[in-house]
Amino acid sequence: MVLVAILALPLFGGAAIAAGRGRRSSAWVAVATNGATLVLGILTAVRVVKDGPISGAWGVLRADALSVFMVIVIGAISLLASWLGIRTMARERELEHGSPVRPSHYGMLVQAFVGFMLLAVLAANVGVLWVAVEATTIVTVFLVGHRRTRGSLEAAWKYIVICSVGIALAFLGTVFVYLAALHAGGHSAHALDWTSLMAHAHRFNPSLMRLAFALIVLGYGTKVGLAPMHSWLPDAHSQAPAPVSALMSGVLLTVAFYAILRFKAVTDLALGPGFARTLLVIVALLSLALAASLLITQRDYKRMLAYHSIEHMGLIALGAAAGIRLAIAAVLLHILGHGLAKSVLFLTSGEIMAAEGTSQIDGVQALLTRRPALGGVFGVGLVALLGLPPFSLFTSELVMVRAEFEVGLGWAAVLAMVAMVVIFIAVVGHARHMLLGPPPPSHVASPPHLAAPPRWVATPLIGGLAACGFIGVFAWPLSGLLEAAARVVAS
Amino acid sequence: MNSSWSYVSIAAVSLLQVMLVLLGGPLLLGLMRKVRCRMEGRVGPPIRQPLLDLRKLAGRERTRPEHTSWVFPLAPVVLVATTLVVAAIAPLLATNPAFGWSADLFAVVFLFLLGSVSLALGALDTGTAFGGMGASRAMTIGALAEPALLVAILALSVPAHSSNLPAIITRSLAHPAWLATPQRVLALVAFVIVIIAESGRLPVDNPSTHLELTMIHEAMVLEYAGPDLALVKLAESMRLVVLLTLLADLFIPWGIATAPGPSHLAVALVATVGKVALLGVALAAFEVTVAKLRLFRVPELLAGAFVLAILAVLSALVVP
Amino acid sequence: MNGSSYSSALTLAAGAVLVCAVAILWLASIRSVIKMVATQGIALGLVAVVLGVHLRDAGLLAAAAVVIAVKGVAIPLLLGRASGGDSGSRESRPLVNVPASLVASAALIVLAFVTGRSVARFVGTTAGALVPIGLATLLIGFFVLVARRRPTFQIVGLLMVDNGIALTAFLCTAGFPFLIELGVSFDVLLGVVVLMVLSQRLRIEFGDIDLDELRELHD
Amino acid sequence: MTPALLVATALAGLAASLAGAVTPDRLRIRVSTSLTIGACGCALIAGINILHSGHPAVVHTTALMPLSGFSLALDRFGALFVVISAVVGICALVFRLGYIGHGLGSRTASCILPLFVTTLLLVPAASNVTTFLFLWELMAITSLLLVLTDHAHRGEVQVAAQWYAVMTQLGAAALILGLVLLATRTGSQSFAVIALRSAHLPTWVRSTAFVLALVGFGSKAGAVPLHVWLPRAHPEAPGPVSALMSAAMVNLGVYGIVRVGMGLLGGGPTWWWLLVMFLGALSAMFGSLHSATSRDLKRLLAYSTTDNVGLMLLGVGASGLFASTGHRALAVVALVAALLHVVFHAVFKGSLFLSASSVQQATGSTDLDGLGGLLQRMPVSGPIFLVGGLAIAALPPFCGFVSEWLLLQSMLHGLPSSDVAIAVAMPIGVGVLALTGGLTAFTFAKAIGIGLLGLPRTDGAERATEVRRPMWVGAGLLALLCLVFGVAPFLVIPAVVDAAGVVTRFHSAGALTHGWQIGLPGVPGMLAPGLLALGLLVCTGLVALARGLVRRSPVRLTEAWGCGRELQTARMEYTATSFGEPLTRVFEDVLNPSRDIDASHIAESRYYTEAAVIHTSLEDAFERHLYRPADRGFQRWGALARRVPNGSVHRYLAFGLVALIIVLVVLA
Repeated sequence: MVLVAILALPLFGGAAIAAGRGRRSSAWVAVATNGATLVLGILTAVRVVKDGPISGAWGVLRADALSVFMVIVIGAISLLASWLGIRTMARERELEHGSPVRPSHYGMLVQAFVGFMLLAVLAANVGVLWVAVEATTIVTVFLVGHRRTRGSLEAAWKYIVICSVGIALAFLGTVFVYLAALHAGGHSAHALDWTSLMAHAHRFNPSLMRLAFALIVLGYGTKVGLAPMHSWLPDAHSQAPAPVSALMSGVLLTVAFYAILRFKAVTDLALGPGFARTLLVIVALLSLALAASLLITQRDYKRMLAYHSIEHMGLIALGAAAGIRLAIAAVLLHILGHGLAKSVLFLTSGEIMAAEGTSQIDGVQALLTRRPALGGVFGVGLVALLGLPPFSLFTSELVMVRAEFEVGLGWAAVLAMVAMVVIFIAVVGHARHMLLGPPPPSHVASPPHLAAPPRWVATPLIGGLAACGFIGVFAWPLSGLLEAAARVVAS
Repeated sequence: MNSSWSYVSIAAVSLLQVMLVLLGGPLLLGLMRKVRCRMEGRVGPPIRQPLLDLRKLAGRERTRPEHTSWVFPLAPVVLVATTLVVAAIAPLLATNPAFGWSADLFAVVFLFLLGSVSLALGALDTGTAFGGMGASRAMTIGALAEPALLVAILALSVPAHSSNLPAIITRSLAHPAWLATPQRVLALVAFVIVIIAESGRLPVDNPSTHLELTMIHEAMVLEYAGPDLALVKLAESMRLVVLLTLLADLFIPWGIATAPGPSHLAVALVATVGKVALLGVALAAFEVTVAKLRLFRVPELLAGAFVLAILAVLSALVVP
Repeated sequence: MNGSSYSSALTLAAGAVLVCAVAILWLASIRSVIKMVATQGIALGLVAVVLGVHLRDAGLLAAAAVVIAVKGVAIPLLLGRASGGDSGSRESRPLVNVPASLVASAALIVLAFVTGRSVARFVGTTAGALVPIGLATLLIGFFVLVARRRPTFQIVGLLMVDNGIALTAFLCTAGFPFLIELGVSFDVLLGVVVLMVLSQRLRIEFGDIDLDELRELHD
Repeated sequence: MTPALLVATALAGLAASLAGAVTPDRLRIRVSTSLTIGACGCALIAGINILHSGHPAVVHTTALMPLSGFSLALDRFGALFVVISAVVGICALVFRLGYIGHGLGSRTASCILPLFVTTLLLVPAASNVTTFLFLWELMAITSLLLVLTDHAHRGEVQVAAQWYAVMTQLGAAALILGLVLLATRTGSQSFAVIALRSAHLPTWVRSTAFVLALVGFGSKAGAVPLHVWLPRAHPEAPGPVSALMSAAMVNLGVYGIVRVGMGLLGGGPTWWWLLVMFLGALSAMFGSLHSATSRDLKRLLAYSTTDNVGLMLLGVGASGLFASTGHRALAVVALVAALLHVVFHAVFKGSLFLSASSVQQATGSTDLDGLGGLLQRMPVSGPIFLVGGLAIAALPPFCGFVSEWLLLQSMLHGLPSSDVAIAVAMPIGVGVLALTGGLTAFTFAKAIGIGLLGLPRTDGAERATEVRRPMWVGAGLLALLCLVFGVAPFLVIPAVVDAAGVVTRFHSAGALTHGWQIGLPGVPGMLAPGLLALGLLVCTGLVALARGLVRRSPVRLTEAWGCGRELQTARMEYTATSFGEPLTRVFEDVLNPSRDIDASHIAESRYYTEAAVIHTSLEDAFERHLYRPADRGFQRWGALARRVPNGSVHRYLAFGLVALIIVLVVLA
């Protein structure tokens, strides 16, 4: 029953926005609902860790440790995104001279987007998972194209075409898994449930499962932004409004990766870890190499953040390839850390875009001196993203490297480390151009109230970074949940 | 050190050494100048002329350029003091002077370095072009001479298993065969080159010239007058005597007193004075025949000395 | 339906789907391509009907009805209306010209049959033997996406990919539980609607756009 | 008790950092600095306790550092470095109380400085791989942010910070790979267990781990190929930060090499240590050569840090070489010499950097060609810089001489040896030591002579006045330590001998006879630095007395001789460039200075020049031949890669189709 409540909350927020016709008060209601989702997620997590998975809504929904962890991730980042969404909606209203149509559309679509992601994560069976992920794609197309500029239209088109093809391939993979499940004696109605899949996995036909998992990785990999079907990601994330790209980059990619993790658990039972490991390593190293090469001469800071997401998804895939329980726990910690840091960075880049008017790196200069608050948060966010202590990305990357060495993937870890150093050099160069240095002579000091964002905008950003730092240093809150979730995947 | 040395005799040796160096220095310079003049067909001033100059200068009035700090007057004092300390503890006359066990060859080199650095600082303090030029050239040559000097010392210390001077001398006295090994000869040549460079003799630097382009040591002491100048000249001569005595003891050690007692000391005194005078004359004769090297040919000379020193050490490896 | 007529009907319907796929590659004008994709949708529905009758599975028949309604009728109508403006225009210079496309489709069909054989042997039923046809349709659809410049053609390509996969699903596992089948086809419908809205906006913004020129967003 | 002190250090550091961020402007500097000094105090007491008692202090908790746990274990070897960092930290922080300017007053700077000092104190105590890497990278990022405090005013701070960030990340990546390789191969994270099990690892694992650790720690210590950030970052960092970086952070690089090379891996084959000696020799010569010919005071000091790190690596290399060929006692002596040089370098480099910052604050610039005459204008900071300069030039009464002497002795007693490696390495080592000793004497004669003495060359130097009291108290404390350790090294040597014994796991008690004279057992002759200092003092007194007795009249001030010219101006003085010019010419092919002259001619005839400007610059050879080409290649690769995704949706879909075909072909 609580699972249905979790799903209902975002939709209720959307309805509130529609009723309030996009006014600020209704937007705060939506933020409150997302906050409630987060709290409910944490309570459910405590319950699930204590007395095991719970199911709801006539067996369609099921929450074990892994999916509850993802609920927490979705809740946290949707809270941040919708909180800053108010700022976008306010700016939207100025542009549209007060007509509430577009802001309310935007608010509803975001809440629907969060709702479908929660459905995807809580789905008990594979078919519902696929439908939910496809639904998120359709909902986000309008969000990507929201700004009605030529660039956002082009980005939306590429996004929908490439992702639909990817998702179709994932459906083909699901069909083959269903076929294998039926032949292994699973009852047709429940054959697609995760529980029955995991139960009968050892009797699945190996060659069919190999083909199925490859298609799943290729299909859902498109949504995760892994190479080779990643090209939509930089365009979509750089053209979408900041809260949407924060949500997409922060959590949609990892929800799709959640699907791959689930299928990896099934495949490991059917074929043993070898096959999934090689496939994920190839895809991960390809994405890392790609992200590293394309970040060197990047000119647009939003695209820079997007390519950074591809790099982190590559790292997560490499961590999952290691497959042992320690690696999966680190992967999950990395998912949460990356989600927080990346969403804060995208939201800040939205503010910078609004303040500076351009998303070109050369267009923004001496940000730290002209807009200390924005520049500071952007700089600290980049520090977190580059995997420097005290933020959680450093700890999780280190543990992943340890796990990879233990499993014999040392050589892959070395290549990943080389890619990370290349990316570090590139991003430090770009950040230097944007943040440091004396303000250009032509600069006229903007009035203080415009320079620093209002306090209610700064608090979620600083709160997000603080949370990312907190989970990086203190093991207490997440350790139990991480262990349980890791046991689900790498039993 | 055998314990037969009583404290009195040890102190006596040190005092005697200090007196030898204080008086011997100017006399040696006088002797060398006399030899040069004789070879150039001139009569030249008497041998004790430098002593008379020092007495004259001591009587003169002390002057100091306007805006120099306390470093300028202190520099000559430190220069003389360092040479005195070396004279006191180094085994010039006997193998067991006061605190002889701490007379380490490396320590001697670093004491001389302290002296030349303080003189360079004194020169720079005057704030004139000459002071700067002299200091720069002296320090460059000092820096380039350092490797040859230390590696030559290494070549000498290796057979004695210690860099302590008395130990080296007693071991070489005990094994005279060592003195003829190629290792010793190469070390000797390196040592001679470095001594010429350190004490500012021809062909590295012409002590008697006042021509801006060529003077090194002379440029640094241009501003000193009266007692300060006396101290500088004294230090210059003392440094030459100490170096030549060390050269003599390390390479032709016979005659050095190894036991207490006035008779040994007398023999040692005569032998040392003879050896040092001989070396002085040889150096003066060499100076007459050679012209001053251009400043930027000196590093090649010192590099040659360094290679010789390295060969000396490596040959110790081949010939045990 | 007894054995032989069932298998021949099934092969006929599946074959029709593949023929329509190849025809789409061959044709150039948008109006004829839309008609062809409509027939493909109907053929797919017929396959589901034949299977449903053979297995006497009510869920499957309902699914077949939904498929025919959505893919056979609704989507082509929408496509016709959406591309009403430039219905006369043709895919004048496709990225890969028609003869090369046909050769490529042949190669893709051979590839599909080679790779589909192991799956077919695993399924074992007569329907299973036709799985390679589904894979072939999928690959040809993907090829249309890659090789055609007009937005409408890309929508058609996407539809062909979906039809290919639906066909494989019907042949392998006699379709999915009805609830999921409904969800899937509803999603496909929504996808096509969104694509059409976008292509209209593209036409408003860029005029008669050739997708390969759409390169404003790059690094 | 000492574990509690370690925790107290960490908590005090965090409290100071919090105070720096929260307290209002007026109180901020005083409160945060005093709290940090408290943290340094706790660490100092803990360090001395452990050095004295020898029982390591262990702190372990799994509440911190998710999935790996946080653990500290301070043994004697680590305690030595904690004590050095604490002493330098206290002096730098006392200096900071008086230090205004350079952006250190801002809220972020006073929040990050305590964090940086705390990491300096805790890195030697870290005892498992994750904690060590966490503290190591935290130290790197905090020092980077501190270097950036003044980025708004000067452009070159940005460039320096970028070099620093990139080089540190390269080092950190190598370090992570090396340590994780060791941890996974021995199956445990804790250093103690790794040390036990590392002996049975295959040789390729040990060698790879050692080389990676050498790269990682070498880049932090500023060893040559990876030193490029040091002469850029240190001059740009604010005064106390550059002192902390040069005097405390650089030591941790050497700490790391010894801890991994000798502690964890327990020594290794000869080629390891020949590589370390080669790096040391290269760093020593390259660093001393560039510091001899550099014009900016802080850049000169930064290059001399590379030079001194080279000497430390020579000592460590010699020690490893002796250990690998079986001479365990000699290995301990060489290691003691190296560690003693670490201690003394921290002391005199700290005082030099602090007094250089005082000079910068008093005159507004550190360009030697613009200074002069500061000894009279800054009566306290001047002598402090003088003492520091003489100490680093290894001149007798000060501490530099003792460690240089001990290094020479440890190399001397390696010969005569039948082992070819030692027989060749030791003479060359002594040659390098001698050349760098000579060049350092030259450098600091230049720095002191041009900087402090003579006439002031710019009005900035002219108007210089003594800096505020806390500044010269901080610097003076370190200068005093230079003299005290120079005269009485027995205060430090026992602790260093025990520390060396702990890390080489060899009973080192008798390795060095130490009381007030230092010598090797069974070897005739020793060094008595105290006696030498006394002798110098007595002789100087006697000579000065003699000069006073001979002529009692007051000293007459005269005009310096100017070949008959009346006016004596500062323009006629030698400058740092001209002082270093003979050396630049001698080492022309190594330094290859670029010298371009552009003259503008008067309109009428080309033979008469109107004005001529000469630009001389001395670029770092490694930068020009190694790093610039790498950067060009990096950019070219980026431009090449950009052409692949050209924006066309068809190309993106084609990627997908190819991938699908590959999957079908390979798997079906």
